[in-house]
Amino acid sequence: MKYHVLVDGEHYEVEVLRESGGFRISLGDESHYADVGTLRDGYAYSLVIDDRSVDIGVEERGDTVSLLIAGGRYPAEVLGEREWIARSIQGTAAEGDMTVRANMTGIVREVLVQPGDVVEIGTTLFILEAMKMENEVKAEAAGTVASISVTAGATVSVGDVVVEIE
Amino acid sequence: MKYHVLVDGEHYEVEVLRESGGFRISLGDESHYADVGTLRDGYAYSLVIDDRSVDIGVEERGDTVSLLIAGGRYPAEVLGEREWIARSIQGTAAEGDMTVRANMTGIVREVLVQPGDVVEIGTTLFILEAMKMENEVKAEAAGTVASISVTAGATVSVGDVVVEIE
Amino acid sequence: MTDTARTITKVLVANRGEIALRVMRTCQEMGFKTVAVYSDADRNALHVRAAYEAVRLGPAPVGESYLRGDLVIEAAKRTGADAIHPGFGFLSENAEFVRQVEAAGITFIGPSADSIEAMGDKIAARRRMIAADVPVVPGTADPVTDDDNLRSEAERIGYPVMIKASAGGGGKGIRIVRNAGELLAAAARARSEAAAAFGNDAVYLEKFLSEPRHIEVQIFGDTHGNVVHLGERECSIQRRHQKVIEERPSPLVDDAMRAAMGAAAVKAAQAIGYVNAGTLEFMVDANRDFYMLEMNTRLQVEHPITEMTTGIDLVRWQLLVAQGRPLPLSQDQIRFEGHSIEARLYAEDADHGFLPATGTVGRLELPGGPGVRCDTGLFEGMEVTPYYDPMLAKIIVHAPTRDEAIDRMRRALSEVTITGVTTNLPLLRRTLVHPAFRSGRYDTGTIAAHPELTGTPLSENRRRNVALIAALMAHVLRRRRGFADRPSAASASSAWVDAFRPGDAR
Amino acid sequence: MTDTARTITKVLVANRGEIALRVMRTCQEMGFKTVAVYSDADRNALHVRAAYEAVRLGPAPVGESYLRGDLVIEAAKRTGADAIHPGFGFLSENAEFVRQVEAAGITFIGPSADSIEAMGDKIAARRRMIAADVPVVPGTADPVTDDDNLRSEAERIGYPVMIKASAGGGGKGIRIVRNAGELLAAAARARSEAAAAFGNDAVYLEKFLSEPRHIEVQIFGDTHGNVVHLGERECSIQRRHQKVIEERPSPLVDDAMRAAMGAAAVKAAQAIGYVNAGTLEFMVDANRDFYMLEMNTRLQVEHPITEMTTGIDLVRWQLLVAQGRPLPLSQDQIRFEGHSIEARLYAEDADHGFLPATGTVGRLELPGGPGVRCDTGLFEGMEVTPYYDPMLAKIIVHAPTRDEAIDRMRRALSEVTITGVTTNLPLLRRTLVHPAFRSGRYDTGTIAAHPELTGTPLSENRRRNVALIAALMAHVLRRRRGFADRPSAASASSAWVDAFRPGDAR
Repeated sequence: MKYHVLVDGEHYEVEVLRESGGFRISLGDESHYADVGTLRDGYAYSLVIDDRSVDIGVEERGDTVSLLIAGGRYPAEVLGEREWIARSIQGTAAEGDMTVRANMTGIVREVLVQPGDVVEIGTTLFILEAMKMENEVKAEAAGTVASISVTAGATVSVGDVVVEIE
Repeated sequence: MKYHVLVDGEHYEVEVLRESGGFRISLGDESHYADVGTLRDGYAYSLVIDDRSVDIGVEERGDTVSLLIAGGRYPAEVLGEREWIARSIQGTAAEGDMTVRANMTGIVREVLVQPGDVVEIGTTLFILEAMKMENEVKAEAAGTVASISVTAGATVSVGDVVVEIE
Repeated sequence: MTDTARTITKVLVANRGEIALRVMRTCQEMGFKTVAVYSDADRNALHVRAAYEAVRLGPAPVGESYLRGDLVIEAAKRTGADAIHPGFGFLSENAEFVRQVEAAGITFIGPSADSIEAMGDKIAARRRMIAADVPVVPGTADPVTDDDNLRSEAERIGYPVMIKASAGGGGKGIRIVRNAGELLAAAARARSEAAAAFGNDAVYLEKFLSEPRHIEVQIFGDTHGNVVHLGERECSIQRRHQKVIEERPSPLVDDAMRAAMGAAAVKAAQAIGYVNAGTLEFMVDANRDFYMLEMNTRLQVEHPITEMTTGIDLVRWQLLVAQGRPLPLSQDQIRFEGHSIEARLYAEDADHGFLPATGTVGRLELPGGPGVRCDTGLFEGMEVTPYYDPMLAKIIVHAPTRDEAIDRMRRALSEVTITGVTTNLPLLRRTLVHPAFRSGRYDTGTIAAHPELTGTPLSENRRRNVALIAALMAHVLRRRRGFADRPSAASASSAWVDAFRPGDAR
Repeated sequence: MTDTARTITKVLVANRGEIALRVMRTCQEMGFKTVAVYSDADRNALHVRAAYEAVRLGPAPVGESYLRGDLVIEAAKRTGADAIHPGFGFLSENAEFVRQVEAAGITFIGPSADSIEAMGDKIAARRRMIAADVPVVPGTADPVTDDDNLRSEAERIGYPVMIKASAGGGGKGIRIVRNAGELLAAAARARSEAAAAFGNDAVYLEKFLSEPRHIEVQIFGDTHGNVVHLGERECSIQRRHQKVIEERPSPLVDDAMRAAMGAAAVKAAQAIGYVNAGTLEFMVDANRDFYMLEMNTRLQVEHPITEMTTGIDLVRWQLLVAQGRPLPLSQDQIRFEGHSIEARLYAEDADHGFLPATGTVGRLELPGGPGVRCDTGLFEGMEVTPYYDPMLAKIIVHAPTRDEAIDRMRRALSEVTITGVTTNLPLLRRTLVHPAFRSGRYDTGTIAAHPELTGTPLSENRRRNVALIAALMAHVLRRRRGFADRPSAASASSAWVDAFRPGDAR
């Protein structure tokens, strides 16, 4: 099966095929035999790729697979052929920076703007607190505040929409 | 729900009832409130019984529940009312010591008797090896060897029948 | 028996996470029963499971649980605990709490309320230290409340200056101001943060030393008038005023400097009749001149590197001193062996602005083997919430030399795997191999000055490796859910497919 | 450069489990790449996962995998490993293997083949030691093959006698004979066990010392003619000739005795020009006279207690010496600090005749915190099979005094939880608190002499507690499978019920 993999913005085409109990993985001229040992289904695997041993923790979030290897964290977006073509046609949604989301899970300590306010790039919009650290979230685009979805004291999760700018 | 519990051969009747998110456990005059935190379903639990904290590993094998607490191992047989009554009527099966079973998982190194041999209490019947240790399994009853279920080199599991004595 | 001789039989630990567990371990070794307190978020936490008894305080937010001194004292009374160990943070430097504990007839394992107050108000402490002839950083002698004063004092000290919370600690409520234009806004924010964190919005100004090193000295006093120091800890590897890596000995400190800093620290402690464990924090400038910054009147996070190099269990000493016993060793009996390093594992994305990270711990592998200690409250299935400190684990190593200790720490870090929560592990790994760290010539600005520490692009070769393995893992993960479109995937039984449901985070 | 100077860049570790992992940890710290070898039973083992490269040897039985020296050397060639570390057991004391390794141009990390042979044949070794004036236990000077000789030699030495495998070690192939009637049957069994374990059925006789202590001395030699000793290890707590708990220093050994034993051990090593790590085992009788028993020409299982008390990484020294480097310290630079204890966790039911136990590890909790090291190959989901040694983990503690070390070990053992495999943990816990151990007055017969160590009836109060909790846990476990007959159990969703199938051991 062919996968399109994006690592740090670079695009690679990788082929994964079953072979004698393991898998053959290929990228261009490069080809390896990978034996996959399951340590904890969905979380932990022991790979032996050719002779190389790789102990791996895995995180999956949508199309993104993050590899945790020897203390390093390596995220990659992995798409099937169909998803890759669909994305190429569609392009990236141009939502831009007008939707301001919570950049971490935490408590909204203060909202510093109101609907109708004119903001510039860098204007502090709201203050999030998590683990006793305050984070000022700033506008990344200039415009007028269209709506605010939360009030001070609310708990938000990473990615929740907090402010919309027009 | 009422349970009959056998610990080191002693019989106890314990009542377990749901109570405000936890359980009430009672034995005679004694009664406690137990809060049960699940650490790993089926294996690991954190109990707070009244104020006492008990971190517990669990093994279940048939009717026997073994508790692993602070480095100690405590097996107990736990029967429901119906099983308890059934057992009381039936009594313990009088299979006795005539069926000789493997007392550990391992490899049969040598079988020292043949069908028809007359054996006494203490006669070595076969030798089991596991983890480089040899174990001599001896007859616990006198009689004649009726049948032998394995040959040297075979792997057996704990409890497998190896020799029958008549 | 003097009135300082007290019997301890059961210790309530008024804290959570790794430090609560660490304190309980020594209590258990000394034969004391332990009592844990917990918030609803911590019902299954390691410190609850390690304790002999456990009492619920309240909901997850600290204001409703771990900061509720009244509930803590109630829990101690209910379980018959005759001593309370505060750990660090939370109630550990709250003089009022200490007074309530003592009033309830319970031994507080730490300094007296008076000592905490003497050092807790940073401004008053500065005054006392100046009087005791301990060198302090130039700054204001009083809290600065009005804007005119703020401006004129900042001018007098000379920019850059630091705005610090009078009741602060742990790097919270600190703002650096480089010019007059930033001053008032920064002061306002510092006051509001201080009010939220410490319930006290007083701030003061201090000279901002350019590229200082942050070196602290562990001291210990008993009720018999003995005070000793246990050497320094080098804590200059920081991100945003939070320590990240500490080591002992400091690569900067030689025997003469150690003796001078130790003497200053002992003098500072003696000036206030200090009893139990305390730490004098010093700023050291480019000329190796040192200035006392503040005193932390409690056990420090980084105490293990002192333990590893002295063989002393500091919590044992705390418990002995709290019972009125004399310090087990005199100054000249305290010896230092080898080199120790501590790396703090934080739940934060160091490569993206140090944003705090939350989540559920999926897979967890911790380091072990010779010369490695890991103090942590982590376990598989644990929820990392936004309510508490982001520190998840301390990895501590010990070896005969600094080079061997660094190599050991690199090895130890390579054994760590945590999924489900983003951590600063990549920063730790990069820092250890960075020339600035390896050479020992670093300061509190080093992490900020080296952006490669908080994000290094992968080599083409590494990217290709990641692509190959990521595709393989995606294939394995998706196939087991039956999402693959190859016929071979049909071997996945329907039960297998059913067993995985969206949201099955554990 | 002399011909002993060799460069190492990649080390193949010809072993499994905790010792393979422990060796790799030091290799990694020293910057050497590592190669693991594994049997089919160990594909997912920790040592495979920790290695840089991993090569399969064959099926699970040791004769088809870990004892296949030819396959090990082939794996080293294939991966370009320029050194092989044998760990202990398996090929570690196989002189023929060492010769093949060296012939392949690969460095063997251990003594020479000649040294192994000199000490490997226990009978020849006795002769050499007698010549070198090292005290040995009275016994036969030659293997005893015919029954008449066996009888007459046994009479000469005087019952009780021990029948020992000439090629033996690790307590295997040893039989104690108390009278002439038992002699021939015991000899036959010892020969067959020796043949199976070592491929050599030669046996010899030795005087059986009544209630001896088993104390050994760690020595180290380099290629420059230096030999040092690193103090003793007390190994008398044994079950059936297998060590269970070791400590350093020995409660029996004072400075004078340590010096005398150390000198004898160094003399023994020098007599055969010994290079690398080795251990001289001594029997010590009631008069504190010591007799050399045998030399183990490899790293010992219990080496960590020497590491904890000297600060020396013995595997690092092995790698340095193998590269032709001199020993890093001279005898008078070696210092001892504090007290260390090791407890061996075995997969066996100590309360039922020490029967080996197999199974799948369900829940696993290992000890941590100050002064605790745990060397293990255990992980959740691991299969404990009958193919390999029953030792699952070594728990090692260090503290300033023996009492504190015992208290620390008790605490550490209380943190261990393993489900799915029966272990000797209860024996370890009982031994630590037993007056015989606590007093330090124990010998190799102590476990056998105290049946309460291998099974203590519970108190009525404890039985009631077990009954209460077992009923609760049975209720919780059965209810989650939907087996409960109370209506409240109906809240278990059908998906929940489906998710649990018989045989779901993991």
